[in-house]
Amino acid sequence: MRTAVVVFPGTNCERDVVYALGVLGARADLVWHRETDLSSFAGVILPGGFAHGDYLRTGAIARFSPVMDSVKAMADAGQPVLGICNGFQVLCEAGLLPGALVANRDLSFICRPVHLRVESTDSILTRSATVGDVLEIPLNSYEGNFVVPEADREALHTVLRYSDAQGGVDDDANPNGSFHNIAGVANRRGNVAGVMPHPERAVEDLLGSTDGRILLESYLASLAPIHV
Amino acid sequence: MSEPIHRQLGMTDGEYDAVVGILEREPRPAELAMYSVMWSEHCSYKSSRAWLGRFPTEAPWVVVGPGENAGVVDLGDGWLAAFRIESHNHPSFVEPYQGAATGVGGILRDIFTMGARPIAVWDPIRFGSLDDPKNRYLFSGVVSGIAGYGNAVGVPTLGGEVEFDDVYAKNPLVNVMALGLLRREQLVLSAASGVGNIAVLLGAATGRDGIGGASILASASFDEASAEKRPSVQVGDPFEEKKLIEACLELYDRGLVVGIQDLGAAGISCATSESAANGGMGMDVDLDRVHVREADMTPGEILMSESQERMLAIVTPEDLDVVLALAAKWEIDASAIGTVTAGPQLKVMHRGELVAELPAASLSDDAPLYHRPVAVPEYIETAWATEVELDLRDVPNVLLQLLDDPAIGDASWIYEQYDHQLFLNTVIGPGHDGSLLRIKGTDKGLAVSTDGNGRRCYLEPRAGSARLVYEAALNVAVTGAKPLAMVDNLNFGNPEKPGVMWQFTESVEGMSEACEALGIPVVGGNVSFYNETDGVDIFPTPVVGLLGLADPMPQSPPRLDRAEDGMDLWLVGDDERDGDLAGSAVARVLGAPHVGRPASPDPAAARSAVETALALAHVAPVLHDVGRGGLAVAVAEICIRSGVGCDLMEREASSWFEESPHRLLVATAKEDGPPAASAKRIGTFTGTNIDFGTHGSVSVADAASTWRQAIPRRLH
Amino acid sequence: MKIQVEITRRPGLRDPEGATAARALRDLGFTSVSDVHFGRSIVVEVDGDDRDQALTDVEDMCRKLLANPVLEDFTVEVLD
Amino acid sequence: MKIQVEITRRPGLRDPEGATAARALRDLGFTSVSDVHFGRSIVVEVDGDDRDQALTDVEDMCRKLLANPVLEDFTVEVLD
Ligand SMILES: Nc1ncnc2c1ncn2[C@@H]1O[C@H](COP(=O)(O)OP(=O)(O)O)[C@@H](O)[C@H]1O
Ligand SMILES: [Mg+2]
Repeated sequence: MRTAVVVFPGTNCERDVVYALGVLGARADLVWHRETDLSSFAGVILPGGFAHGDYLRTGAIARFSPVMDSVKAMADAGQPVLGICNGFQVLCEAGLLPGALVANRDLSFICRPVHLRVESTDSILTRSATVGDVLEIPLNSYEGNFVVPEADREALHTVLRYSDAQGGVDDDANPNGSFHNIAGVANRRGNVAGVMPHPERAVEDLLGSTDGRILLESYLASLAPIHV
Repeated sequence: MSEPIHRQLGMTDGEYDAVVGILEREPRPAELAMYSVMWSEHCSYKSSRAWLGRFPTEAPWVVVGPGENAGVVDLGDGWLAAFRIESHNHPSFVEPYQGAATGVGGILRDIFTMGARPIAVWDPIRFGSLDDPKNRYLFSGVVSGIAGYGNAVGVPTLGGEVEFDDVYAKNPLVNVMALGLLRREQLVLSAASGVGNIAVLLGAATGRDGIGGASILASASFDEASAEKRPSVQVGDPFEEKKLIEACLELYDRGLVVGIQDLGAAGISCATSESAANGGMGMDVDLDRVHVREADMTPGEILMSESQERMLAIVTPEDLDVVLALAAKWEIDASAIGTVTAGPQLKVMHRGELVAELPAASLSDDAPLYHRPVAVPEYIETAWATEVELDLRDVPNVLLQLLDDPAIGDASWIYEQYDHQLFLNTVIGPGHDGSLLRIKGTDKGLAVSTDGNGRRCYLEPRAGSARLVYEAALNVAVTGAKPLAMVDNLNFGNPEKPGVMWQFTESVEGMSEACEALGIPVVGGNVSFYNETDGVDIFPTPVVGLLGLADPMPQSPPRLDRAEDGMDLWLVGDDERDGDLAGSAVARVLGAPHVGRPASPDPAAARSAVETALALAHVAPVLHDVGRGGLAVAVAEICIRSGVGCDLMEREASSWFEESPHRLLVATAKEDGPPAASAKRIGTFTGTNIDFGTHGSVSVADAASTWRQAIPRRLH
Repeated sequence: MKIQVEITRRPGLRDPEGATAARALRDLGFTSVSDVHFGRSIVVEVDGDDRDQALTDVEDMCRKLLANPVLEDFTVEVLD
Repeated sequence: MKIQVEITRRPGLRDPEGATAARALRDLGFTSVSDVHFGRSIVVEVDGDDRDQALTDVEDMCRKLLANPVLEDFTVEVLD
């Protein structure tokens, strides 16, 4: 049960994702964005980076890559589709997730660990966690500020929110101005999820935190057909 | 009344005559342009070359020493590290974002030219005081430029340095160091070989960027007229560079290149002549084949353009199609622009016309070499005859003033804008002494520290420069890494002034002596002269970048945030010296006259400090070198980061701030006793105050908020 | 032919660049500034000389790629 | 009063964003696209109703903050 890790020109976290899944004992392969056949994979991850330089709008050009038809097909088939950071932006641009990500409130890039509170476990990103869990995971983005038009707010399926170390969710715990402190969302069905911070950067004690494991383990546990 | 063209290009009459001598005729315009840039200070090192030979450069682990694009050292088990440092000072003053961004792009090309994947960047940077809005603009622009380019190109920035002093107000210093990792069999060099092999230009289209930029920006002093040079700003494209990195690494993996050279100053003319000359060959170049951004470019413009993100690969004719297909896969442009010849001539054609024909090697080998006059500058005598007088009795208050200094305060405003975790190697990132990266799949770690101190070097260039090497060595040693090799960036004023040349020669001598004392070879560097504005030179500001190897890497390397209530605090190293307030941070922060003679470092003490650190790095929870601001700041840094107070033993007030070299702070559990034979207990971690006994105390909370706000409060 | 595209953020959605610029301008002493909105303006050069065709094409480019319908509105016009 | 600012990259300077967008548009089938240039358009809302004063102020804002004189040119006009 292999995972495809999609590489767009400008993607840079692809090897980190493969490595982190390897630490958890899972296998993943890099797939160039011009591939069109993902049928041999049980799930797909769109990793972080700067696809197409983030020019125009982050994720805008990437959503037209040939591989995206297969990604959509997997999403429709209920297979796990996970976007991390830039991958989250691509999924929003592609219409697989609601909303969009714009420049951080303070207009500067933010690279530091943040706390996330688990809001829902009905997703491939959080199914192994417990609502209320607080995870410490590195954030690393300039356009991480989640916005969503009025019309889509009601149906929003929030899975992770920025919080303080105790799980308190307020403005002080919001690093980038995201609507409702949202750090991760999923589609209704829960099989397509996007998360702004980088779970793959938190799987080893040596590098400071292992809190990302539960998110990647949730993804891995979803590789079997999911039942909703 | 117009000046002869060679002078407008910054060439002396004597240099012009030398060109005529080589060619045995008057040069054509394009040829003159090529010589003017290749013989500029920036490219030819004509004022410094005579002295750089002083550096020790050899050691059994040196694979490639100075002269190539980057130095390369052997890490064992088939792994090599490539690293290099560069300055982008003048371009960053003209346009801070693009100047810094293209500085990052350029240094990365030096690394992947060697066959290495770039894995980390460091950014030692210097500006005028943040009280002036112009300096705030330059500082924040440079930091966003480094972030913008480094993050997008996908190479983490793991640390650096920052200083503020008005001597840098109109001449900020932006140095960037990069490190790459490669397997031994991946090493590639620049030399072109094989008659009939093809030179392929890869990457961005050639436009009118920064034409003559190298000679104009790096070799001439700045004055108000520099505003007119602004259109020559180069715009960087990290996305293009990212594709170029991946394409080149795949070319190497598949054994498709014979040699490769990045395009920097003087663009195509430099890359073609250097790769031909390094291989003892010649080259025929056809400018009509170059993919250009604007249709009507002159041959001189195409040859001299400094458009970023371009590489020149030498490939065999059989492989050409595969190489072009691979470039297409990575979505970069590629064109075959030249053919390797038996030489020695470099011949350049444009629209069927010969625009240049000259001996390829003459651009580098025949460059002028100057033995500029050297004399002790006038300020030295007075400075050395004067003692530093400071009232340091109010220890807590002086400490708070130091923590509020933006060069000592928390640098996280800077480094949180940088991705410093990508590649999952960062064991110790910015905010500690040296950075530490693991090498996956091995027990090894690589440590790096960059260090400079212009104020001390101004007062004593030899001792000051030697200390940089010792400080960097200690900074890497506290992570458990043994100093392995060094690069240096020599930022100086106008070399035509004998006093500046004295600062320069003394500095090279000081660094060389220290490198010899620790057995550290210098494997590369960069010289940036003419850092002066309106006739005033910057402080002599050499910056060293030191690489260390931890083998094995400590399981749990010391960190500043691991002190706990009840632990003892120990000081290792000579504590009884005089003369260590001259050029110190406390003298600057309290506004004392910039005088005194900094005492010389002690090679034996330096060696012993490094050895002690290496041993303790495997056992001590906290191990910190004593640097800027002396003991008081070093203790406060541990307390702030660990969130615990410290009861300190009585000592003379000034000794809290003196910057004596070769000293370490160690925290250990009470039952562990002294960490080293020479260690002296100076305190115990406890409570919520940093308590200086009869000198008073300051709460950790106050110290922390002052320290955290030092940069942000000046920007907002 | 050059076609000018103006892209603006939809009303009601946050514009961090605009908000920051407004604050910075007031700090600089331009106290009369009440609000600032950031948009993008893009010039697309297309071959051919059928203006209507060009406009239709560029509108299509906007819907597909240049603008994000979730966030942005756009207008296009032919430049002379 | 609303003042429209148009900021364009100075001629001759590289525009990587425009070049990338042009490539993407051609990939999408808009093969007639020969070039794309990116600029910024900013609307500044100012209090008061002296049009000339407002224009002078906004020009000043451009020079001081909104545009980067090294890389960009700008024009301002009053929107109705
Ligand atoms: N310009 C910068 N970029 C990134 N990190 C920086 C910068 N300036 C300082 N830092 C980080 O802040 C920490 C403290 O810097 P410094 O006081 O120069 O260290 P030291 O005195 O130990 O050499 C270091 O870890 C350094 O990497
Ligand atoms: Mg240190």
